[in-house]
Amino acid sequence: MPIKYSKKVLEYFMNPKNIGEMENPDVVVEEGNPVCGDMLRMYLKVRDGRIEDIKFLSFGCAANIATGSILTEMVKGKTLEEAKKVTMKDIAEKLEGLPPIKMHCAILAAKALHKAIEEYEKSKVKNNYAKPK
Amino acid sequence: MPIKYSKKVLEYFMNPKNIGEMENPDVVVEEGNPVCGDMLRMYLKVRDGRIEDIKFLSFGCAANIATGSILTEMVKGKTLEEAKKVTMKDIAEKLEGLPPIKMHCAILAAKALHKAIEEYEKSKVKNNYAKPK
Amino acid sequence: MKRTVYLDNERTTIVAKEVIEAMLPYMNEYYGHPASLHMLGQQAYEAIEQSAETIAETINAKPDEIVFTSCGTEANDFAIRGVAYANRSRGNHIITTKIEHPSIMRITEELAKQGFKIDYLEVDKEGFINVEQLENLLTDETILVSVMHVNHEIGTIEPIKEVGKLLRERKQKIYFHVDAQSSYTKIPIDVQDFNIDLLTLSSHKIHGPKGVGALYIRQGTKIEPILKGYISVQRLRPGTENVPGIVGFAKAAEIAFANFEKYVSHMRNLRDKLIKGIEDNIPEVLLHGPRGDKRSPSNVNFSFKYIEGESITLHLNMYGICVSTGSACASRKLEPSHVLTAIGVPPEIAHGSIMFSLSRYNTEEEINYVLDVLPKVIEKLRSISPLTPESLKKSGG
Amino acid sequence: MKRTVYLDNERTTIVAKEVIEAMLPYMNEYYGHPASLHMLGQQAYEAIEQSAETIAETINAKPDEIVFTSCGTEANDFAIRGVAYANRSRGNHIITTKIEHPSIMRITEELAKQGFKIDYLEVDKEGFINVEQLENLLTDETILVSVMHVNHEIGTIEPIKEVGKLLRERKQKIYFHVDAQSSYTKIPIDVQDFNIDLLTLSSHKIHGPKGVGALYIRQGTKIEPILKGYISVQRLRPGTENVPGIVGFAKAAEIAFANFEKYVSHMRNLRDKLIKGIEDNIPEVLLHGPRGDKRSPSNVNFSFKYIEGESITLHLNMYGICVSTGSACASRKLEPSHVLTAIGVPPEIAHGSIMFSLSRYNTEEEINYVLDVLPKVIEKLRSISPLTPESLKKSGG
Ligand SMILES: Cc1ncc(COP(=O)(O)O)c(C=O)c1O
Ligand SMILES: Cc1ncc(COP(=O)(O)O)c(C=O)c1O
Repeated sequence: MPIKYSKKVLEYFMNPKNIGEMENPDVVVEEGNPVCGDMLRMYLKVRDGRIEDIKFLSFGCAANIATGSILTEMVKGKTLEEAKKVTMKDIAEKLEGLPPIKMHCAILAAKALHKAIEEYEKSKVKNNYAKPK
Repeated sequence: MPIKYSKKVLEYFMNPKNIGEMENPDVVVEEGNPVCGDMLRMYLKVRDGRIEDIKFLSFGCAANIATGSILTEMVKGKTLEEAKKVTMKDIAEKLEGLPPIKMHCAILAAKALHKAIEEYEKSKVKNNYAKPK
Repeated sequence: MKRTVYLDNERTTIVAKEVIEAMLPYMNEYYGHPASLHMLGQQAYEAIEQSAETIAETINAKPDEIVFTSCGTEANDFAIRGVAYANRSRGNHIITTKIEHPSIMRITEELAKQGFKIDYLEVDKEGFINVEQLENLLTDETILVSVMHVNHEIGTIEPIKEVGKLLRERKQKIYFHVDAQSSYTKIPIDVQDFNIDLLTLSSHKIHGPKGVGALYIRQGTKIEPILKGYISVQRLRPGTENVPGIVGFAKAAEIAFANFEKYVSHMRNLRDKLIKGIEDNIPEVLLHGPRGDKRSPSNVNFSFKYIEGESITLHLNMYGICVSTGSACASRKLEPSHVLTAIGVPPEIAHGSIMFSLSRYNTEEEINYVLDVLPKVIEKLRSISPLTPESLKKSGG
Repeated sequence: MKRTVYLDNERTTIVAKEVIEAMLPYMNEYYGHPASLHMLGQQAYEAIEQSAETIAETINAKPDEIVFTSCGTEANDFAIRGVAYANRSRGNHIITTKIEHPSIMRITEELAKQGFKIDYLEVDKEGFINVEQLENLLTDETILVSVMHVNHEIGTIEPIKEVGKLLRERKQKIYFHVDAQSSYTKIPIDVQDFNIDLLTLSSHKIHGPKGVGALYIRQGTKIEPILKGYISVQRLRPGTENVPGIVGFAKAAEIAFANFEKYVSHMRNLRDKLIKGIEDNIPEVLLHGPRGDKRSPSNVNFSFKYIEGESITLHLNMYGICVSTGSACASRKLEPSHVLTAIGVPPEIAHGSIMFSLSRYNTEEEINYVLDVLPKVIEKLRSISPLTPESLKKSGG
């Protein structure tokens, strides 16, 4: 079976959303590895417990770019708690399906998001402890 | 490999020579067996040691009919000694080749002729002994 | 110049005009490799998917149960050896019939050499197997039963549904393979209703192109590929797919099923006209196989006594009439048809057998032409034959 | 509406107009079964004979040394397993290379499971095998050496003639198989001069139809068929022959060889233009495979650093440009091209590889179009990539 993408995937691939670097993000995380052919860098800016801005860069296939795009669209403006609940299944569904062999891209994107939120929360805790003046 | 006949074989098959029954032959012989799918009946009339007339009937394939035709043509008018020398190779050559799987038809025709001559010669010897008055 | 009357449709058929038209774009437009990511590749891939869907529908199967092969012979080999090897640990017993196409017989002979135990079902004078004999032969070691749907020489329609029913009732799984090359598009096939696990189809018998066959493989069947190379996009069958061929095959099936009743009753009418015409006009003939509804609508097979089939075939050929014979003289092994032997026809009569096989393209006028030419040819050959009713009685085996 | 620039000719090619025309009469005129005795059968048979003659002539072989198969994959399987099984009593050692097409690799992997000992020759950075390494690996148990003529991904022309010479000098018979699918009609092949015993060819790579391949088998070669069914008219390969396909294949070969020099130099010019254009206009690219005369005239393969090949392929597809990639993302196994791995390309660079493969139908104008589009696509993808020269140096395997 060759790889057969949904129209939605190809749309997002050709016109990716929220793609690019971000100045002064609260967190930057990377997920995946170029050696494996799939890698995502995610930038996050949080304000009042909500994702104010989210961007990403992608080294990877069409699915990688499309999942990054749709995920960032889905969570932008959401609270961290809401964002945490987004799963790879949600991502795949929003894209009107992913070829089975490409599900790992949805996993990668979800992982990147969860890692970013985690790092953000860790840093906040640290800052909270650091700042008591 | 399918059976591929020369033009000559097909010509003789469609327009067989010396075919039919003979009235008052000197000898009649049969060679082959309908069970095997190939059978020849040969009629011989001899005068002064020469084949005055020769005819045959055929149950068999195109090669069977063609080899019978060409052989009877080849030996008609020949002496018995000359006729005896005709081999299946001569027959096949005259027909511009026979498919390997059909060489047995040339063998069958040659055998029928040799058997007919043999029977004729036997009967003459018998007659010679029988007649001394 | 000379007219052609093609009555050798059991061997192969003309490719339908609409089929050729359907194939062409896959040669010069959507010619990509079905495994390629780009547009031309995707189109080729979708054509394969679509074709599998079309074929599957005609036999009440699912698209991913269809695997395209290069011919029916390969599909038969794949079915039999594929299942035999994959299920060897469960048993080594296979049952088939004495009248299968040689593409099955060569495989069972090969498997016998490898230690499989093969039983061949007897057939009666009309070519029917006996389902009771089958039942008696089943053992705990039986892994596969292969029975053709319609015999390719004498048109006997085998009781496939009863066989399927019998096998369904067994506790252990016995795979059921059916070679449906002579029945497809002529007699309805329902793999669910008939309980068939593997079904062989071939394109060039149904006005599709040569170079394509298909094997239906029921989901969950334990089977091993027999070609071992790299998979392109189909499961179980390696190699770059014959995309235009597959498209043509599906188109051929589509056309045939869209007009199923019309084509079949047309063939059946011609069949009956030809049978009646021969029996009425030529003495000493013998119809092989059953009559009426138990016979394939496209098959007529007669022996013309006292003469030999290759000669008849070549004579008819001179008149533009294309037929086949079961004579030993036309076979590589110089043996008469094993099918005629199995139904008890003596060799000297089998040698005089001629198969006239029809397609939807044949016309009544063509049958009239054959009925005009044939008696003359038979008479001519009989006039030069040494055999007579009496001589045949004398001659022994 | 949108233009198409097809640069995926190593995968498969458009069928030439003249080829289609040559095939058509065998679908609707001389459509008989090649084993049938009548006219339509004989014409089909003669077409097969004639086609074998045409193909044989192009490689300096005899017509009856050509066996038609359903694809190159089947021919490779046939050659390797056929010789391995038939010669097992003499030895169980086979030598091949690390960069063969998967249709060979799957077979040698299968044979390894069955107890054969397989050695895989290393290749250098340009993809060349080392004939000395081959010589050192030969043992008394060696029965078969299989080396491709031209690599299908990076265009390396292997020293086939030297291998043939080496094997000719051995006392014991070691069969020599060459997969010539990427070289046929582009680089001269002489089975006598090169001392080749088995040669794989495929129709759909030379503007012939899909569904046909061929195996040259030197007279006297001990080989076993891998499909076991009933023989139609060809020796060693059962099943009804794909007559129109075979005719088309021969026609395709005929056309290619009638204009060999013209077509090859045309492709070579486009190849060099494309290579130069990419190197001049896009930074951070890496050509895979050798340059100049040691490279196939039709092959161009570059890695574009910091980005991934499937994305490039799909982007180019939006512009109507059809190419292939060696990226893991485009493979069923999610591994980068084994060929690129074998020549030492690190995976993160292999993922960014694109193969542009040419045919005689490509034009200079098309290459200009590609050279216009490609830099934009590469730039766009690089602009959204997290990778940079520095990041790549940091990241490990
Ligand atoms: C009943 C049957 N099975 C199998 C075959 C072989 O199939 P193919 O000609 O497609 O190789 C044929 C046709 O010759 C057939 O009639
Ligand atoms: C070098 C090589 N060998 C074998 C094959 C497989 O041949 P086919 O596509 O005809 O099955 C190909 C083509 O994919 C190839 O490029």
